[in-house]
Formats: sequence, structure tokens, C-alpha cells
Amino acid sequence: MAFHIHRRSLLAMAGIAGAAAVVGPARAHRAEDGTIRIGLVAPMSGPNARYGSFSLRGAQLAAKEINDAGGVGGRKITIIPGDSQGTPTEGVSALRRLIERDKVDYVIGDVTSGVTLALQPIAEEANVLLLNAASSNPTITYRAGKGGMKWTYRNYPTDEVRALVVLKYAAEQRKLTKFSVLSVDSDYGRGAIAFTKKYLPRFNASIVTEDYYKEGEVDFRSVLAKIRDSGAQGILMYGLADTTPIIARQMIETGVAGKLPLIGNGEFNAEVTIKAAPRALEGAIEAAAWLPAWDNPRSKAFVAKFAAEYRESANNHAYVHWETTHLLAKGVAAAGSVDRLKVRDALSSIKYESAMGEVTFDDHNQARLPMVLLQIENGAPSIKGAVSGEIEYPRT
Amino acid sequence: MFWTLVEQVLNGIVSGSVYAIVAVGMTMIFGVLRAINFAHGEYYMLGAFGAWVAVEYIDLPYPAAVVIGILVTALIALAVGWLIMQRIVGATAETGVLATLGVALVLQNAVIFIFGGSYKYFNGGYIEPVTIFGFMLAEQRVLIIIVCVLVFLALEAMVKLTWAGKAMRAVSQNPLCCEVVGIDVGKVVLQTFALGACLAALSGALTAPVNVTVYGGMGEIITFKTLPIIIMGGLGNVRGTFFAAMILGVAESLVATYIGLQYRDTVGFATLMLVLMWRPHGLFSTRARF
Amino acid sequence: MSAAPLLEIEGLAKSYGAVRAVDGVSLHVDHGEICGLIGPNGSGKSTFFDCATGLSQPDSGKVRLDGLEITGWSLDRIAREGRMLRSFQKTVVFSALDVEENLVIAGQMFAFPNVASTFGIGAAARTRVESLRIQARELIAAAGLWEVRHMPAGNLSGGQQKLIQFASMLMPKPRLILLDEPMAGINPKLIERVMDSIRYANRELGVSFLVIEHNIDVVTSLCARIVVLDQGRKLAEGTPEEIVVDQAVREAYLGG
Amino acid sequence: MSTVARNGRDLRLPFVAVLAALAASLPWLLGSYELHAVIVALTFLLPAYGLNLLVGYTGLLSLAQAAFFGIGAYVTALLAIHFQTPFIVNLLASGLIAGLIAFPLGVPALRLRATSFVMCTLGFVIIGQAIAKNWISVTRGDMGLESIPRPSFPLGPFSFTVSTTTGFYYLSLVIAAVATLAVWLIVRSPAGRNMVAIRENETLAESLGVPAWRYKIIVFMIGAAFGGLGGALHAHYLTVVTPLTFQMQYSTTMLVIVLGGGPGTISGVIFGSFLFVGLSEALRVAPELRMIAYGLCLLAIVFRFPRGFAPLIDRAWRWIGGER
Repeated sequence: MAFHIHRRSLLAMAGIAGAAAVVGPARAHRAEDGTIRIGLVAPMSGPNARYGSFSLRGAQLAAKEINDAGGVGGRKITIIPGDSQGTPTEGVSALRRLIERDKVDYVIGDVTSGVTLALQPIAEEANVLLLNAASSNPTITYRAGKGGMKWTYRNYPTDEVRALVVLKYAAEQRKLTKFSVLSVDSDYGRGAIAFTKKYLPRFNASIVTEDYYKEGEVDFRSVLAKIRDSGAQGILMYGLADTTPIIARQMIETGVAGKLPLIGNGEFNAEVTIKAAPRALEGAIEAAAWLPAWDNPRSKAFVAKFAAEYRESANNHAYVHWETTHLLAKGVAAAGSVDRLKVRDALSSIKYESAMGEVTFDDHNQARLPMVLLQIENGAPSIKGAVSGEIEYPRT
Repeated sequence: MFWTLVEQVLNGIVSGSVYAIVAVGMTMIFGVLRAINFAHGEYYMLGAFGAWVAVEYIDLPYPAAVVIGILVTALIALAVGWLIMQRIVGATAETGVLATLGVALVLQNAVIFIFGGSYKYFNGGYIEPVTIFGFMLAEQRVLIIIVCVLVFLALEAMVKLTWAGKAMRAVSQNPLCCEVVGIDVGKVVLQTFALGACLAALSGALTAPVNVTVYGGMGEIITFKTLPIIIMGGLGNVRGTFFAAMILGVAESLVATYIGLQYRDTVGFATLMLVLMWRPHGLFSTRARF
Repeated sequence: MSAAPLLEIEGLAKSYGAVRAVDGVSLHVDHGEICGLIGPNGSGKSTFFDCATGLSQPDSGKVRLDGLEITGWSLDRIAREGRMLRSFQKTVVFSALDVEENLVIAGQMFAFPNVASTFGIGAAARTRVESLRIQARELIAAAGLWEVRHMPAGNLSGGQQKLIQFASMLMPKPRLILLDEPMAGINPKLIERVMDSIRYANRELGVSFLVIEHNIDVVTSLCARIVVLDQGRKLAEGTPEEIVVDQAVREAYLGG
Repeated sequence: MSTVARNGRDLRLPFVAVLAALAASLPWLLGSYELHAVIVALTFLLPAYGLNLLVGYTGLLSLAQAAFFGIGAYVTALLAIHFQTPFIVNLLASGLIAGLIAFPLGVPALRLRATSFVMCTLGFVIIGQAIAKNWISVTRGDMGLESIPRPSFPLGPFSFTVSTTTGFYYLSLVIAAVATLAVWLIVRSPAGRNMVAIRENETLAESLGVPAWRYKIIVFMIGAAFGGLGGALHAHYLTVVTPLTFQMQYSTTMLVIVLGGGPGTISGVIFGSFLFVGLSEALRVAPELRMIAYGLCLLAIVFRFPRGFAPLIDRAWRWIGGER
């Protein structure tokens, strides 16, 4: 009988312990040490970690700089990473944990648009600012701000303006009208081409071949040979930074280099990329929201610090997360409070001086970002103009 | 038109050679273990990473870096083989699947943890293009094709002529009998596994210069490319794997040319399904192992 | 009794590559008969069995069951619709399942009219399974396996497994059972018990048998008629007495 | 059961009552993040059940679950967005369509032997993603389908919409409970017994009249239907569907849940679902080491509990029941 009682009480104990275990942490309050806690949702494990890693390092570098300068109104900033693995389910879990357990004040994320779309309703429900710095799906801001989701902001260019500017320059200045498409198979690559197609008739231009490559693809010889023989005058490429040097080298191999320029976006201007295949990138046209070689002391300092800190050169993902973290800190400073609503309002009216120029948000919480149009000349980017434009939102 | 076709077939053979070296290791491992190795691409990644570390941190010349890449992978593979793969012998297929998935997660994310998840640029190798029969390709690719052929010749010779090779063949045919006649199955499994992993590493180190960037998660895509090849080649069949890899390389190249690059990754599995509908046991016999 | 024999096989042939495993064998089993099939190793007995029961398909030849042509039917269809069952030499039971489950499974496809009805969860389905269970218990008791009925079948001895297999095949109330070496690898003491079971099923349940067996004493004692195969062809056919003295048979066994 | 050594009263009923009470009161016990993790576990339970019928009961190792998960998600999204059909219709349609699509896929695939079958099912996921990406007129490609409405139940005056995490938890709980009952009925039916027979020895089963081929195709379709249901539930929960839904990672997660939890048992799969989702979430305390630790745990479980946790659960259950 003794065992019987023991057994029953054991069950009861287990039950209580289980309940306590799950209740305890949920009721825990965040440590009121005055730090500003910024959650960063990004892929940090698995194959997509190659994008999340730059994001985290960029944000952490910004936090370090801010803290070294005394923080925001005396408060330090901490970046709390949340791994999304590039899947919506994991991303939502990461965001919920950041909000609930880590008690973050604001969230930056994610790189992948599919994940960001899933994060939006969660942030909206929790009244937490979700500041996106790297997703290109236009829907994200179509439905933000005036579109309904008040808590989503995006400090990343939409591809519509970019596509138009690039096409205009290629057609008018370089007299290129027949294009082959070689873009990444994602909402970014496909979206940019969709916008390009919208403006093709305006310039009497046409697309002769259309191919999209999967993230992680390494073999472009076949498709480049096809493009070489297709009669195209240029390759429209909205691609990924890590793939551009691969394509560029294979352009040399297949004899495309020097004949067809790359046109679009994909860090054509990065030093490592040009060094990998100078002949292929000569004459490339790119509309970039940032470039490592940008002649601005703030930008130059970032590039130097990043290289010193992490032993690798900064890329676009690193920059946008670095700049976005600074932007958010400016927003908090402008609001004069960590209160989420006040910071949100502060962002809506912010005039932020980024390394590239002034950033403001429109009524869809989409940043009006300065972009530069550049052309690779003699192995170095040469600026051909600054770009900025309003987005045409679809009427709903 | 005709020359386009010829060039695309050649391009297919180039990528087929890369697949072939990775796949042959996987198929040999399947032969002795009867387990699909979901971690196989990770050894490809380790080879490339090992070489990258040798170039970047120790400033070694490329050929030495390749050797370092293979050696590092061999050490890791021996550890994994000793700790994990030997235990899979005779276990259920489910155990093999879960265990190799676990190994893949650990290896992939350990590299991400140590070196950071970002992509790295690989400097080295022979990337200048040369012209052969009117086609241009990087010297490194010529090297890959030559190495691929040598690897297959060596493997054929090994399984036919050496004792170790014969033991591998024996284990792949019947592990139980091997125990009886005094072949140490555990040892053969370990050797085969390490050899297979080294071949994957060789492929990784050889392709790194033409693939330019390396990153911790690069193995997964290779694993999934390799799986349909080893099935088509007739599981455990070395010669069959060679031809299946070439067929897949050429098919991918033709699809990229005439249909669209976005369908390229489906080619392997689509081809596999068509082949299996026509011949449920693959293109090549599974009986003629090695 | 109908005019046609229960099982009638005509000119069955099957080749594997260049090897003609079975080369035009004709054979019949009458209603209520226990027929023996013997032959040296490699004479094609097993291939013949496999082709007759639908496990593999013959290259040519016809198989008729009670006048109905069943050539080309699958293994499960012949069992289900023809109520002609077969045993295997090596795999005899579902090792992970207990003895009673083994027998219930054996009866299921005969108690339910089709696949869809086996997904039934209503009272009717439960009643059917319950009656199968009762039938199974009777057979288990008769086979002397009552004590082990809840043990995994794989844990039992080879002889006990053969008994389970035999009891399983009686579950569907079959017309004809083809036994592939029922005595192979079992304890000599059990041989008598298995033979009794076969005789019992033949006499009381009206099941006909075609038995492959190496043990010549068993065959001569069980069967009224014996067919001898050699190198894929029928060598001889007759009563046990005739077969034992047949010169060709002796040569095939001794000289082969 | 006089033969069983007893050590006390049968506490199974009170234990189940406590479990049920715990399940009902979970929203008060947990924060919304923990509740979210529970919802994810309950959602993954559906495809895991389907996979369990395949691999655990019928012995067919499949990696196709993510494909049917994705099909279910797209079906529900398209119906909800274009036809504003109620949730329950979407859910059932997703299951049905996923099940029907499984038929033409299963017919050739099931002819293959073990390893080839696995690869073929892996192909379904990859090809599914390619279709989702390229059939832009229907799927909007990489733009995805967003703003999938929250589940609503038009019941005349009692219509209501499930919009909170708590509401979604109860909805998932009810769906998971119904699914559990359905699976339980299937595996307890004569068909379930035949499935096990096919797993144990296909030829022997066939020799006893069991049409293995028909069962395999039916179970493949049922498994796909469960996958579709899970996808539909998940799509309504996340409110977006993109080609990312066709992802190998989902297939492997489900495989880990079933094989690690306990193939061929219901309790093992439930346990596995909570264990592996919980493990993955709990390891977020160390973001950098998370997936390494997850992989190591997986390896430990594989070799420490090669048959999953089913035997352990069975023992615990008997112990609670008062058996020694």
C-alpha cells in the first residue's frame, strides 16, 4: 500500500511539476535593466544560413557601435537572434519566442519573403514593430501601413523602381533592347522581371530567353551557351550576391563575357566579384541600394569595421541590417521612449540620413530609399545617377 | 543547331563528372550498409571547406589544399564511421535514415558554428579557360573530367584486384557469409565509408574553384542531386552510377537549354520516375555490384 | 462431385533466362485427394508451385481450378477467390504478431467481401472478427498451441510455427492446400502430428492437398498418388508402390 | 487478467482525466509562444499520422508527406481566397484532393522496391515545389498566396471566427482528436490488421488472400489525405502559402516524429510530435548550437531507443494501470 500512495503522489507531483515548468517561464518578467532588446529573425542554420549570417553580423556590428557611443538615451542595445531556417513555420516560432520569452521591444526580419509574410500577422497581433530589411515581395508593403498592417515597416527597396531605372538606362544610354533573363528563382528575381516586363513596351525592348536559377545553383554553362546563341544584347539578372561571381566566371568560360553585359542587381560592383571575373563584369549595369565602394565616410567606415571584426567583406545583407539597426535606434531616440507605439510613429515621420542619403517612409510604411545607378568601367563601379521614386500601389 | 547540341552534351558531361565522383562514393556506401546516406553531401562540403581553410588560413597552394581537404574529411569520416555508421550495419532502414539525417545536421551546423554561416570565396585552382575542339571551358573542368575517369578506372581495378576491394564486394553481396569466412564486416564498412566520403570530398575540393563560393549548407543540394543517380545506376553498381551521372548531367543540360533552367532540379527526379516506370529496378542491374 | 478435377494444370512452362526451370508439366489433383510432388533438388518443384499459385506467372500453360481458368491471377486473388492456399518453406508466420492474430489475419479476407468492408468499424465488422477469433481459438486448441496463443509467433519453435501456418491455412475453409515441404527442419516427433493434421483436414474438412516433400516416408504414407519431377519435366506418376520401384526415378535421385 | 501481478489500483482513468483537464486548461497555463509550439505539434501530428499509417503500419518508408502537406495548403488557400468557402469545406477538400492526387502518383511509385520508392516520393516534393513556383497563373509563383482568412464557422446565429492563438489551439486540438480517433479506428479495423500483415511479410499476407497492392495504394491515399489536412490547417494558421511549403525539411521533420516517436503506434507518434517540436523550440536557448544539439539528440534517440518511445510509453501506461 505504501507503494500505491507513493505512486499516486508521484503522479500528482509530476503533474504539478509539468504545469509549473510550462507556467513559470511564461510568467517571468523581463529583466528591467534598461537595455533595448531587438529581435532578429533570420535563417541561421542550414543552407540558408549563408544569408542570415551576414544579417546577424551587420545588426550586431551596429549594436556594438551604438553601445560604444553610449547607447540610445543611455540605454544599451542587445540583438537577440531567432533562427527561422528559411521556413515560415520556424520563423513564426522564432518571432513568437522573441516576443513572448525574450520580451523584445522590436523585431527586424526576415530575409526570405515567404517567412516575412507569415511574420506580419503575428507582429500585428502582438503590436510589435516588425522592421523588414531584406525581403522584396511587393505584397509585404502593399498590405502594410495604409494597407492594414500598421506594425510592418520595410527599409528595403521595391524592385519596381529599380527595374524601370535599369531598363531605361540600358535601352536609352546603351541602346540594348534584346534581353535574356537569368534571375534567381524567388519572389525577388521573378518579381523584378515581372516589373521589367511591364515597362518593356515603353522602350521597344523584348525578352528573348527567360531562365531562373535555384538558390545554390552552381552550373550555368548550358544556359549561358543558350543565351550566347540567342541574339540577346544583354543579360537581365536580378540575382544573389554569392551567385554573381559563379555566373561571371562561367560567362568567361562560355565566351559570353565582354559580349553581353549583366544588367540588373546582384552585387556586380563588389570588389571580390569583379576580381573573380573582371572581363565578364566590364560594362555591367546595376541599380544598387548600397555598394561597398560608395564614396561616403559612413559607408567606408562600415566596410572597414566589418572586415576587421569578422574577417570577411560586408555584403548587401550585412549593410541593410546594419543600417536598419541604426535606423531603428534613431527612431527610438526620436520617440524619446522605448514605447512601441511612439517609436512606430517616430519611424513614420523619420528623416534618416543613411550612408546613401535620406530615408523616409511612405504611407505604406515602405522606405523611400535612395538608390544609385552604376556601371562597371575599367574594373570599378562608376556612378551614373541617383534614383528615387514613388511606388505605384495597386488600388484595392 | 547541331553544334549547340554537341556543346550542351559536353556541358552535361562536365557536370555529370562532378556528380559521378560524389555518387560513386554514396553507392558504394549503400552497397555495404544498405542505408541511404543523407549526410553524403556534407562530406562534399567538408572537402571544399577543408581546402578553403588550407588556402585561406595556411596559405597553401591549391594542390596541397585539395589533399588537406580530403585528409580532414577522412578523419571526420573515420570518426563518424566508427561512432555511427558501423552501428547501422544490420539495423533497420529507418535507423539508417534517422542516423544519417542526424549526422547531416551535426556536420552542416558545426561548420556553420565554427566558420560562420556566410559564404566564403574560394581562391585557387586553374580557372583560366582553354579551348578544346572549339569549345571553351575552364582548365579546372578538364581536370575534373580527367580525375573522374581516373577515379572510376582506379575503383574498377581496386574491386577486381585488391583484397580490400574484394572484401567490399563480398560484404555488399552478403554480410552474413562474410562473418562466416572471416571478413571483418565492421572494418570493411568503415573502410568503404571513409573511401566514399573521401571521394565526395575530392569532388568538393575539385569543384570549389569553379563554384567560387563555399558555405556550410552547400552539401544538401548535392545530396539531393546524388540520390536519383544512385537509384538509376542500380544501387551499389559502380559502372552504372557512372553512366547514370552522365545521363543526368546531359539531361539537365538539355533541359536548361531547351526548356528552362528553373526546371533543372526536377530533372533528376523526373528522369528517375520515368526510368523506374519503365524499369523498376533502375537502368543498371543491382546484381552486378561494384 | 463435378467431372473436372479440382486442380488441373496443363503444359506449364517457366524459364529464367536460358534455364528452363519448368518445361511443360501437366498435373492434376482430384477432389478430396492428397497428391505428392517429389523430385531431386533443382527439379523445378518450387517454380512449379510458384507458377501454379500466382506468385510468379508462367510463360505458357494453363491452370484451372474446378474448371475455372485462373492462369495469370495473382497470388492473393487465387487464395481469396479460388480458396486455394499455399505454404512457404521459409517464411511461415508473422513473427511479431501473436498466434491468435496470425490466425485471425488468415481468415479476414474470407470473412469480408472486399477491401472496403475491411475498413468497417460497425457492429457487423466486429461480429465477423469475433467469430473469426472463436474459430481461431478452436484451431489453436486443436493444434495444441493454447498455452502460447498470446505469444509472438516468432518466439516459438520451428515446429510450432509450422503448426501455426497449417492452422492459419485452415481458417478460410480452403478447398485445396499446396504444401511446400511441410516437414523441412522440424523435430521428428512433430512430423507425426503434422501428418495427423493433414489427414484430419483431408478427411473431416474435405481439403485436398498437393504436397512437396523430401521425406519419402512421409509422402508414401500420406499420398495416394505421387508425381515425380526431374529437370523441369514430369518423370513419373503413380501410386507410392509404383514410384518406389520405378527405375527412372531411382536413376534421377541417385544419378542426378 | 488474474495472471498479471498488480501493485495498486488502476489509475488509468484518473490519469486520462488529468490529461484531458490539462489539455483543456492549457491556454491558461501557457504563454502564447508555448501555446503556438503546441499548435505546431498538433498540426504536424496530422501528416505524421498519415506517414505512420504508411511506414509504421504498412511498412512503406515515404518522404512525400511534404508534397501532400503543400497540396493541402494550396488547395485551402485557393478555395478560401477565390471562393470564400468556409473553413470546414476547405479542410475536407484539401484532404480529399491530396488523397486523390496520391492515386496517380502512388500507382507507379508503389511498384518500386523500398529504396527506389523512397527516392520516388522524395521526387514528389521537389517536383511539387517546381509546380508551385512555375504555375504562376494559379499559385502566383513565388509571390505566394497571402491573407488566407482565419477559420470561421457559419452556423447561423452562432457563427464565429477563430482568430486568437487560444481559439486556434482548441481548433487544432479538436481536429487532432478527431484525427486520432480516425486513425485509431483504422488501425483497429480488420484493414489495420491486414496492413500490419503486409508490413510483416507481404508475400505471406498475399498468400492468405490479402490484396497487398490495393491496401498499399489505399493507405498511400489515406496518408496523403492526412498530409493535406495538416497543410490546410497550417495554411489557415500562418495565413500564407508559398512554394516554401513544399520543403524537404517538412518531410524529414515528419519522418523524425514518426520514426523517433514510435512507428506503428499512436501514442508514440503523439509523443514524438511533442518531443521533437518541443526539443527544437527548447534548443532555441542556444541559437548557435541549436541544430547541432538537435542532430546529436536525434542520434542519441536513434541508438538509445531504436524502436521509438512506444515500448516506454507502453510500460508507463501499464504502470499507471497498476500492473507491475
